[in-house]
Amino acid sequence: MTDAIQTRHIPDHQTSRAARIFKSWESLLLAVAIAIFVINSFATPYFLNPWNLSDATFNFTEKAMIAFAMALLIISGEIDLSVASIIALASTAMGLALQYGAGTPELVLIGLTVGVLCGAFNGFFVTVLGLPSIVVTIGTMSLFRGISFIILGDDAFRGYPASFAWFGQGYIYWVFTVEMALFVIIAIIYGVLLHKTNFGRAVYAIGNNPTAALFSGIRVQRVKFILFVLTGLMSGIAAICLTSRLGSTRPSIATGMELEVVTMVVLGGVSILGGSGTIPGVVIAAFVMGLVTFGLGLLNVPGIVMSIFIGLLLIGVIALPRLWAMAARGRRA
Amino acid sequence: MSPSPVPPISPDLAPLVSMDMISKTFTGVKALDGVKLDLYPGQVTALVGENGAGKSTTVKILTGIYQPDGGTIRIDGAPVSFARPNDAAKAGITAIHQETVLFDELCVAENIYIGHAPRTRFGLIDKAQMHRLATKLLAEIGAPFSSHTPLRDLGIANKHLVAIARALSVDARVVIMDEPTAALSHKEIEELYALVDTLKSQGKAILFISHKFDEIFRIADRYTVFRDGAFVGDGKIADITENDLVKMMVGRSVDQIFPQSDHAIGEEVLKVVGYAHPTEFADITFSLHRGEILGFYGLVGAGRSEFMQALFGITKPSKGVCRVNGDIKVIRSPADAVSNGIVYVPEDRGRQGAIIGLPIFQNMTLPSLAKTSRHGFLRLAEEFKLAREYAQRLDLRAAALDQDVGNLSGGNQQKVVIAKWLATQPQVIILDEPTKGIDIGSKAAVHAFMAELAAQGLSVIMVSSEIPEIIGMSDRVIVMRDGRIAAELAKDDLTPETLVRHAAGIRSSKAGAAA
Amino acid sequence: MTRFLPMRETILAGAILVLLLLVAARFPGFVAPANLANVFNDTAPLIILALGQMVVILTRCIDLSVAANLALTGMAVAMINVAIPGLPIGVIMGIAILLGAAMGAINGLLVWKLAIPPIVVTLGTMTIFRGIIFLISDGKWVNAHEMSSAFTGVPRMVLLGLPVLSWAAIITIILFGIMMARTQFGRSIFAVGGNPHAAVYTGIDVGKTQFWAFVVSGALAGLTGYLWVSRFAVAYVDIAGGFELEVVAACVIGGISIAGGIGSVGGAVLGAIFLGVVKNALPVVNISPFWQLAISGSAILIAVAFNARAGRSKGRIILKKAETTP
Amino acid sequence: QDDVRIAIVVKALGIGFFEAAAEGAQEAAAELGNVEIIYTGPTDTTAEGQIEVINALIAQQVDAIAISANDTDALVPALQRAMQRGITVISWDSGVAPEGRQLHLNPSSNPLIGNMIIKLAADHLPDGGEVALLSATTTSTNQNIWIQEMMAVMGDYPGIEVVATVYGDDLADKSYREATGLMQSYPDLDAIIAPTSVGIVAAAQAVVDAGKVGEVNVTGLGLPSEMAGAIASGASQSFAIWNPIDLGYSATMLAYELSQNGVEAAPGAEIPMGRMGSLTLDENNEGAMADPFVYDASNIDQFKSIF
Ligand SMILES: Nc1ncnc2c1ncn2[C@@H]1O[C@H](COP(=O)(O)OP(=O)(O)OP(=O)(O)O)[C@@H](O)[C@H]1O
Ligand SMILES: Nc1ncnc2c1ncn2[C@@H]1O[C@H](COP(=O)(O)OP(=O)(O)OP(=O)(O)O)[C@@H](O)[C@H]1O
Ligand SMILES: [Mg+2]
Ligand SMILES: [Mg+2]
Repeated sequence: MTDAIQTRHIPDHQTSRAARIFKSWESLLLAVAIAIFVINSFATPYFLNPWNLSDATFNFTEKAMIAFAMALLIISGEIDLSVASIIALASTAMGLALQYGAGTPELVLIGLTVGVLCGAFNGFFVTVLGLPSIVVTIGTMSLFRGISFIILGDDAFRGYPASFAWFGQGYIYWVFTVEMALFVIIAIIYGVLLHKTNFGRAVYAIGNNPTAALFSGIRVQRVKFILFVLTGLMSGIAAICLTSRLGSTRPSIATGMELEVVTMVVLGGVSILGGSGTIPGVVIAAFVMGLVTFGLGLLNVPGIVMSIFIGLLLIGVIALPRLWAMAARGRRA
Repeated sequence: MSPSPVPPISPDLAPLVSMDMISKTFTGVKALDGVKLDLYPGQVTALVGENGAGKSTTVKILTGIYQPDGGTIRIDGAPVSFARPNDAAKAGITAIHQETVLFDELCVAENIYIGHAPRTRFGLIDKAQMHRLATKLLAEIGAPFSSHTPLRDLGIANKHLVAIARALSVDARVVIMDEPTAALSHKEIEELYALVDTLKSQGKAILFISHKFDEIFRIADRYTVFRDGAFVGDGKIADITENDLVKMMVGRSVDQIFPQSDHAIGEEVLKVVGYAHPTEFADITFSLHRGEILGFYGLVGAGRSEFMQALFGITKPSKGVCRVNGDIKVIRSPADAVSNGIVYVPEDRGRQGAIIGLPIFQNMTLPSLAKTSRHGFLRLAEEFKLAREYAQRLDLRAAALDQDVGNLSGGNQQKVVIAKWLATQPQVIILDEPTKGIDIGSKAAVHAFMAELAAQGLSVIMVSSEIPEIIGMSDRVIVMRDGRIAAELAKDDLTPETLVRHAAGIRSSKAGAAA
Repeated sequence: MTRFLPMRETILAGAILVLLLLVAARFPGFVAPANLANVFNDTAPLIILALGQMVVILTRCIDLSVAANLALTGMAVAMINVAIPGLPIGVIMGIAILLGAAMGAINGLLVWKLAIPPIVVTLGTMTIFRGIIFLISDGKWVNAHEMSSAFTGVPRMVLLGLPVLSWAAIITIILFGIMMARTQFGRSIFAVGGNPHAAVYTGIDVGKTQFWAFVVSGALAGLTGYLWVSRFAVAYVDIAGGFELEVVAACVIGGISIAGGIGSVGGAVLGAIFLGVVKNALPVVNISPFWQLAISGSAILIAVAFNARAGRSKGRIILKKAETTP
Repeated sequence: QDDVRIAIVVKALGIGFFEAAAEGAQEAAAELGNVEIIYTGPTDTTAEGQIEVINALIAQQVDAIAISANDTDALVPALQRAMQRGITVISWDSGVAPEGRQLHLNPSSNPLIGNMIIKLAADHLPDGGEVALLSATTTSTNQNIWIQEMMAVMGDYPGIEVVATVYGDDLADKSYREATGLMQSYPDLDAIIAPTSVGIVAAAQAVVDAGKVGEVNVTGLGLPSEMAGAIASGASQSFAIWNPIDLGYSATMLAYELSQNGVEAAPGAEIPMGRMGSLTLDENNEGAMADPFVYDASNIDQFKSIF
């Protein structure tokens, strides 16, 4: 019966590996990053100085730590707009603990715990109650920072121990900061998690079709919950770094950071609709944003004007290839 | 035997629509390659072809959703081009598409008239008039619901009626039906046939797409055959036999006899006792044996899928016990089901089956990752190996294994979904309408494959609304009606009448009365 | 369709009433008609923007650039007013609406022609618009004393007992009521959001509908830009900073589904009023300012959780059918 | 010889007060001859924004940074790094904790300002009354200090009661709403004291809109150019401010002295600041520039076009 059917050979890949890499978003972004680096080196004499470049990394390391977790969350089809508020709450909790005599290890533990709890809180609303994450996190964005305001009011927590300063102000070796090391380690962990593990595959499957993923035996809600917790955890780590770097806590800490994190993730080629994106893309995007803001900063361009560049970059890197393709199609027709 | 010669077209009729040398390429895939299709007034033309032959693509071109890369479309002999769906509608072409394409949040009348609602003097939508017209239209097709009903409150079959009403609401000259009976029950199918006859008598040209040959020979006047995006032949139904048509379509002869099920039936593998759900089903008790094919028959909406999804851990039953190999198992999630060797190939392939956006091989290995990976880390080589093996076993047609599964035709997507479950090497496989929308060649392959699986000792639950399939394949059949088991029939008791009787709740003919 | 005030809107209206009663218990003056009119007036910009945002969200998009659009238009008309003090306010309003619509059209074009996800487009244009304000104003403020008295006077001019600002909101509500229920565009918006795939098949151009939704949202943002700047009598880079989230929150509280296709004019208006009441009540009932943020955050969460419960579908209920047909 | 680069870092760009200060800095630069002023700051009043600006300035190896801080403490590590790399750091207007700067220039002495703002209100309330405070953000250093100082002298103003303190975050709309809320919650309110140039303008507008001109007097610290309308409408009887041009001028002069002339900032030191005389440092290395100046209907026209 069936032996009449001639089995056809199906190749593994449509195109060669080189072609795939060449055509990828990451290559485009890398070209942009290199261009910006070169332009910066010519535009200002202060750019190519190791210490200055080291300082420049502070412009993106903390945001990028969160961006890695956020990338996974966005790939899975969710989003967390409360990350900056989690930083505020975690930082406030650390400051509060400080008043009761907590030392550096306890502070770190508290920062991480609060981050995880906030992430779990978001995750609960999204996965257990089934509410859309963009809405939930717009709510918790106010709630978490609101709690900080209730605790701190117009006061500030200061006087963090000297050993605590290591996280945000310390150097591992020469110009390499502790934050940079954390950035590299976290990037590698998330890169492996997303691209090399079953968990990462599940994240992609969920992002493309959550129903079918569920029907394929993936524990969709559990995976999403874990992603929210991870995002919370990363916000906790960022809170430790930022608090250490500022040496004090105010409820207004990290205001507006959530949008920069999301921008970084999207610039990194992660589809905001879920289902696609890579960690290397986000790493390069972090550098692009860091280089642009630092380069313009050296030229004393006001932050708001820098944000025009970031906004144009965000739209431009997506729009230009499409315009190009449209033009090419127009020429052929 | 070679395909029968193409019969000459009768000279007395000029085609109303005539497509010629139409081509369409999607990124890399040549969906249509210079095809031709003629539709005649007052006649039903059946368009047949395997999955992916390009039937739906042709429909989309004819309705202005896609624009062809080349070729001409003529209406009454004059060339036309449709830049957007409205152009086709203005030319009098309307379609009932393969997927129901309606709006859950709008009411029935709005669904029928969206885009061409009657207006008041001020250019605003005239709601009263719209409902009047809709009510009249619904009465004509015998729809049992009001024009005010929100669409989301309708069942799938009734939604189809709305789609039909919508197609009729424009005074069209050409009506296209892309697999219109796939989701309809017996009775509704008959009503649809009657409707087609009415349309014919009004002189409309009808394009009818179906994989069911009995249906084609029942209502079509003419046929056109596509194979792999190319035109193969056309002619009058009266001039061709079913076997020859199949041969034209597949390019070889297909044995339509169901495979002999001479597999041995072994010990009990699965036992379900008293499964119930607050609103969807109740008192479901049955057992399943090794190597058995258990058919689940019922009218559309009988609740078979709901029960199967509960068994698979998607929804939670309120009561009931499930034993696998004699041990009580609590199945709370599909992951639990899979680890107990129970897998489910869903009915709604696009939403629940294939993960569009992921490559074919990743779709196939998704539930088997535990096997292909090591300590939770992926091993791509193992994945490709597994995917290659099952692609071959199911005769998948694809350009490459890392191609997006969304670029496959419906039938091939179904193969990927079945492959993904077979790769887990389950004990029990539940196939929910496994051949719905699948072409006759692949259908035979699926049937053969099912028999092969059963012979290898796999237990199969097959949910199907197709009587020949149920009778041909099953060792035993459970008939469901309104969420409950209506009857359990042994292979020897299977006749179309008994099945329909139990499914529709008609008491035995001797007792006489209908419920 | 002749449906009663739907479930969700009724619940929300009830919640607003309860809230008013609670505030009245501590501060009876709050529910005096005059004060309620004040609260409505204060909420008017939010209502107008929420209606625009509703249209966008219904088509499965989101417009995060409304506040930036508002600020840019506001700055532009303020600067025009400074440069040409004699320009009639009607013309100023026209310019504001056109300018806002033009910015909406930019968003719309990027979404329509280039198929860039709306959240990305508007995240980008949000920062770009703000940046442009800085560029055109050189970062300087336009202050009350520089504006003409007609410019600052119009929104507070009282007609039939209500300020023009309130009337602007009321007229927008009425126009939107008609537009959503009785025009092809309005119904297309629901269709596009409810099932974009099906919309294509019914001859509705999804991208174009989304484009017009952005234009509508932009035009309203432009109008609000003038109203805002003239009401607070100041224009600078940061006005209405972060207001876009409040607008989205109003829509979400009002039951507009963020996934598109579901929502109503009544819902959006009530959602905005709910937030407006909360915001105006907190300082009045003398709750410490430090509690405000947490309370409005909780209110959003509660309202949304509640909404989702009320809107959850009941399933198909096969068994019920069995009982009625024995 | 290369120009001496002095960075004037402000809380946020675009605020009239700081624009005027920048003018003063340019005046000082012109006077000194070889000075280049870098006028910069974030666009919103955040510490993080200022840190990024400071990092960029460190990288450019500017000679001195004179900053009006958004946060007393958060900027300390960044400014300490600047000092380690040999950059002179002073704060002005809104201060940084002592370990983060070499000296701080107060526009005026804090007790004087605290007393001034309540006195402005009390002068028009001979029979006592209710007053409320509309401040900037909850974290604004200088506003908080002035309010503290004001509370300390409340005993001198019997019959005057402070009924509430609210925060407008230096946003016009929020300040407006807070002011409106104050008038609703306290129907007998007699005065709103807004020790911030954004808040005072918004409060005046709110009073006009509520039709309470003559009932509620708005006072505090504001710029003549921005308050001219409020004085004219009667919403504000009087307000005070120091001259921001002088402040920017002085800050630049001080930065120059420290950076170029080897002047040591130490308690008791007296540092010259051009036409503004000299600054005497207290035990915290802080000093006050001059007394605030009161503006009312009699003199507003003379100043409104200046700053
Ligand atoms: N949007 C698309 N993008 C890429 N390829 C497509 C697209 N639509 C169809 N195809 C491809 O075009 C070919 C024809 O598909 P079409 O849907 O017309 O087949 P069909 O004859 O309707 O099949 P079925 O019987 O399964 O419905 C298939 O190979 C399919 O994979
Ligand atoms: N009202 C509806 N709207 C959209 N899809 C529906 C609707 N009702 C059912 N479906 C879907 O259509 C498919 C067929 O549904 P059906 O009516 O057959 O119900 P069922 O419970 O699967 O019954 P059975 O499998 O016994 O026929 C299912 O996948 C179901 O999820
Ligand atoms: Mg098809
Ligand atoms: Mg079914």
